[in-house]
Amino acid sequence: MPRVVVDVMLKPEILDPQGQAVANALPSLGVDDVASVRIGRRIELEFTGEPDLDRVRELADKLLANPVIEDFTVRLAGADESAVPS
Amino acid sequence: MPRVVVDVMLKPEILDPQGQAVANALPSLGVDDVASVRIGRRIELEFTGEPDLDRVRELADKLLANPVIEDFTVRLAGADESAVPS
Amino acid sequence: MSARIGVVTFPGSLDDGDAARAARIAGAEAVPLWHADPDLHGVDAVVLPGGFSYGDYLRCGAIARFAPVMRTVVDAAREGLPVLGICNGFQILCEAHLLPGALTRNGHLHFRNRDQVLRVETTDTAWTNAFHPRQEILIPVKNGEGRYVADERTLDELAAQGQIVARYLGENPNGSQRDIAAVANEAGNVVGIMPHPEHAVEELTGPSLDGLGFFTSILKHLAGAPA
Amino acid sequence: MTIQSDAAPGAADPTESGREAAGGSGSGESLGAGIPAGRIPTGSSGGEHASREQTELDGVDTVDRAAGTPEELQPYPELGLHDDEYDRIRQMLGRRPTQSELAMYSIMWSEHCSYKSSKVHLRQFGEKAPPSEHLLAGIGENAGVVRVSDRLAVTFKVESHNHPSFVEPYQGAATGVGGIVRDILAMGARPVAVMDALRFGAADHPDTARVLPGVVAGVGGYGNCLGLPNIGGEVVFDDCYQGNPLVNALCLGVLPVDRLQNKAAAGVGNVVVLMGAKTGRDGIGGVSVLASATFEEGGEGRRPSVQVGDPFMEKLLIEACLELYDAQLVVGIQDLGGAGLTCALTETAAAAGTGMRVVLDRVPLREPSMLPHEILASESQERMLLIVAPEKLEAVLKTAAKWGVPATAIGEVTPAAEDGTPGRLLITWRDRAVVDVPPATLVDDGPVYARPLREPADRILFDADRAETLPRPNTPEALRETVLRMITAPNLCDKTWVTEQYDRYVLGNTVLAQPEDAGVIRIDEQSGLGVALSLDGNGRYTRLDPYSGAKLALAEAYRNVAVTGARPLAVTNCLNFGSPEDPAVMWQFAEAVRGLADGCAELGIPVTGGNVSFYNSTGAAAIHPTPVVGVLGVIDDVADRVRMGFVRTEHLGDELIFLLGE
Ligand SMILES: Nc1ncnc2c1ncn2[C@@H]1O[C@H](COP(=O)(O)OP(=O)(O)O)[C@@H](O)[C@H]1O
Repeated sequence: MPRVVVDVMLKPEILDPQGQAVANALPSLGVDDVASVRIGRRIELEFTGEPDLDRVRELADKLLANPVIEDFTVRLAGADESAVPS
Repeated sequence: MPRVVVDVMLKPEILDPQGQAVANALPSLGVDDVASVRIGRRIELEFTGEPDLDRVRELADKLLANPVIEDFTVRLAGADESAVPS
Repeated sequence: MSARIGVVTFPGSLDDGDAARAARIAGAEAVPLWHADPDLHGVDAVVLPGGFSYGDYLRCGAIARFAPVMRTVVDAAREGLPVLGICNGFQILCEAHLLPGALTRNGHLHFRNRDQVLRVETTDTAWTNAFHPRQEILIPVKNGEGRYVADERTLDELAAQGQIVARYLGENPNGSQRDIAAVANEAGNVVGIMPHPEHAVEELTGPSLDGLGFFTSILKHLAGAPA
Repeated sequence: MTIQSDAAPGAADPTESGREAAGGSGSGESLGAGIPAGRIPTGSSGGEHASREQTELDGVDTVDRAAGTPEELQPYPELGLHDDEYDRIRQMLGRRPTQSELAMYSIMWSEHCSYKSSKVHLRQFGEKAPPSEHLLAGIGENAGVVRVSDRLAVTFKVESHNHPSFVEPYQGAATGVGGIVRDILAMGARPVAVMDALRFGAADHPDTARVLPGVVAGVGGYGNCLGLPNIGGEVVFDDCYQGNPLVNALCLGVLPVDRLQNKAAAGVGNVVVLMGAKTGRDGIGGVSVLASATFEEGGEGRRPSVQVGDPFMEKLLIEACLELYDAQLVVGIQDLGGAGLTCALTETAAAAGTGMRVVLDRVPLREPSMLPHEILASESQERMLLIVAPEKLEAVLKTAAKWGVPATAIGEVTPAAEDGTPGRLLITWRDRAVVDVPPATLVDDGPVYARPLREPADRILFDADRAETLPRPNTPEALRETVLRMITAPNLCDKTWVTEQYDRYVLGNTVLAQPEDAGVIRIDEQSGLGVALSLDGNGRYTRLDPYSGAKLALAEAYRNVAVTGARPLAVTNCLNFGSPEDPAVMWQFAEAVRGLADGCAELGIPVTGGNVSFYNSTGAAAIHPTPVVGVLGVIDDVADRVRMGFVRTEHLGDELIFLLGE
């Protein structure tokens, strides 16, 4: 079944406490070449038929993302990407 | 600066109540061609130098994902993908 | 000499004071341990308290697991040091692979705080030997990510080997598989519990005194009673 | 003579190590040694020189430039300043304000910060208040402080976060809790409990389904993560709050009497330290007109004015501050709230009558491209401003580092003028003065309005519409119907869905919480000393009669505290009203304040602090006037508290039930 991926990330100017906490933890794990970490959501929608990406965008704007603080991108999943359970 | 994206999703056999809640909300929004929704994390790591993907995989296995319940994929971000703030 | 129970404070630990109070009420000496200090200062047992270590960001317990103190705790636990993880402490123990399974977002997606009846399923651990078998106890539950999950085989093994320490009775507050509220490692020295025994140790502030049993158990255990 | 290298233009990257305590042995010592006055250029600069300078400064307005371009148009109306207010600023400064100064005046002279419409009324709280030997700090401080034993004092305050919670319910409510907690922390207290009074539109309105769950999750998310038990509050539904929910959060703190802190930036040569989260473009929606109107016409869009909270950082900030207090390492402290650095710098300096010199380049930024007025206006959460003696600086930075909290020396306290007039606040950026003002002009000399009042015309109708004229259910069916209607009313139904999302057990001192009438917290384990708190309001009563409505809210909270067995001692309040520019609203406000002040005088307890929230309306329709009143009482031994339920006794069945009162 065709899958659509909606990636939702906090807008760049919005504080990302999660990403910050992870970034701060990295040095103690011996990782010191990471300048910044941002954490968002990856949403996989599995469609029964051909998905209409414009409608998914509308959906993302209304339900999946919070446009006040988040940006999102919508795309068809490649065949190689990890599958959701059928 | 080069960016690596780590996508972390719950394993298919693990219940995803968040995805389910979204799936349940869809029909009331007039969307009835979505068979399932899964919600995971998208983690963007910005590196100061050339990232070593194997080391990122190790990091994902140890910290960014919990292999008991989650699967992950690691890849270099395409130039067109939304950027983290510099 | 009274038993010395270490209580670890991570950045974001919240119930550390409560755990120390509970240990004292039970008759132990509470010893504060600091996440950045790998030294356990000769304590006889360790409590990993509730809270939101590192804000619970990424996954609950995921970052705390790498604290310097945890490296020592993990080694010592494998050697038999009794460790009790409460709520966030339970999550840390799972992340550190001292306990099987994982704790995930509550099925109903909300943080939930209520007084919860549990059934103690085994008294064969360092932390539950003061209860009587199948004792029903009332202690507060409060968490947003307390739904215990593991694969079916692990769950079967846990049941078969008596590693399920407590179950929720009545309404399952978070959707935990098989109503699991607490589990132990095989040796029974490491126990993780989602509800909060340290909040049920005083008449005035708790719904019962049932939580004290976990702390009197460890004293009994340390005094030489068979675990 | 050059400025230190880290303040030079090329070094604007704030993430550079060594700047923050967390990053190393710390930096600020050099600042503690003082910034030679000569480094701040003061001469006027002309022609060619000026334009070269301007490119270096990204077009940022300096004091010199402001003096040289008196006629430059400034977007003060967009910033909410009136013509006469702008004229006064020019008069006070003897020139036009720089962009940064304009941003600062617009913030400090806003209704929110200056209380310009409410001040003349709020005075009654002080004037009518009974003398109280318990009060260690009162109105005007971050929060009122009440002595409750030889050794201990408590502090408490309620504040609104209504508008942000409508825009982004979760974060708005969360940062509302975060803000009031920092107020309590700034007094030297450990925060020990929170309460929340919430008001929404109709329970079955679709937007309530967006706002309510978000607000509740936000209050819980932040408070739970800080480890503060939630011990009570309200959930009220009424159409009038549909487009303007009310989110009022209260925090209670406890301190040893001798740990009381104050905000005065005293002690010339002391170091000004910014501690906590990095500064970002949070909540600078208002002042972004400065950038767009003058420099980047149509450039960057309006910034979202939403702030995202980081309760984990706040928890660390709390622990770090308490450790600093106990080691007596700070001279003064002030939280950064809605008005950010602007408010903290001017209030601390004005409180001491000193001046202050601040190197803005030192403020750690989330976005290095931020301009001075943005840094000054930023509402980034989880920050505190400390005044520290130079010899204690290292110890302060070390404590901050221990808790993983960034701390940075950003300036120093400077003397008053030789003639005794207060010092000036001088702020530099890239080696140039961008602000040079007397701090008190922002804090104390703002406009004060006695706004026109007019009794709403419909009051006569309300008065005529007596309860006695309402039909009473007088048949079994009618009674049944009435009972059913009442128990299904959202305002009377069980609130467990809300309160279960709040941790009421953490800290192990919660003696009473939901569903009791008042929360009771034990504050001394040895003696059992405790305090009781209740938070109440009734917008409908107050709409009918603001004077009595405010009194009734006070009476309700007072009763709720008294019935636990506690002695009521002090009052806090959050006054939620419509637009002060509407004479009818202003009349409601005046009446409500008069009622509350009279009520307090009659009951013999003082108002110790609070908050005014104006401009609460949906379209043109103001909300019901909604004073929310918090009463604090003390109980010598919490073991003596009285619960609200009937107690099962051995003589069950023999108990007598009394109804007290009329
Ligand atoms: N928003 C809230 N936050 C915390 N506690 C609340 C909130 N709303 C209601 N409560 C608590 O729930 C209980 C029941 O509230 P309510 O039904 O309004 O009762 P009452 O009418 O007696 O005040 C009280 O203990 C009250 O403090």
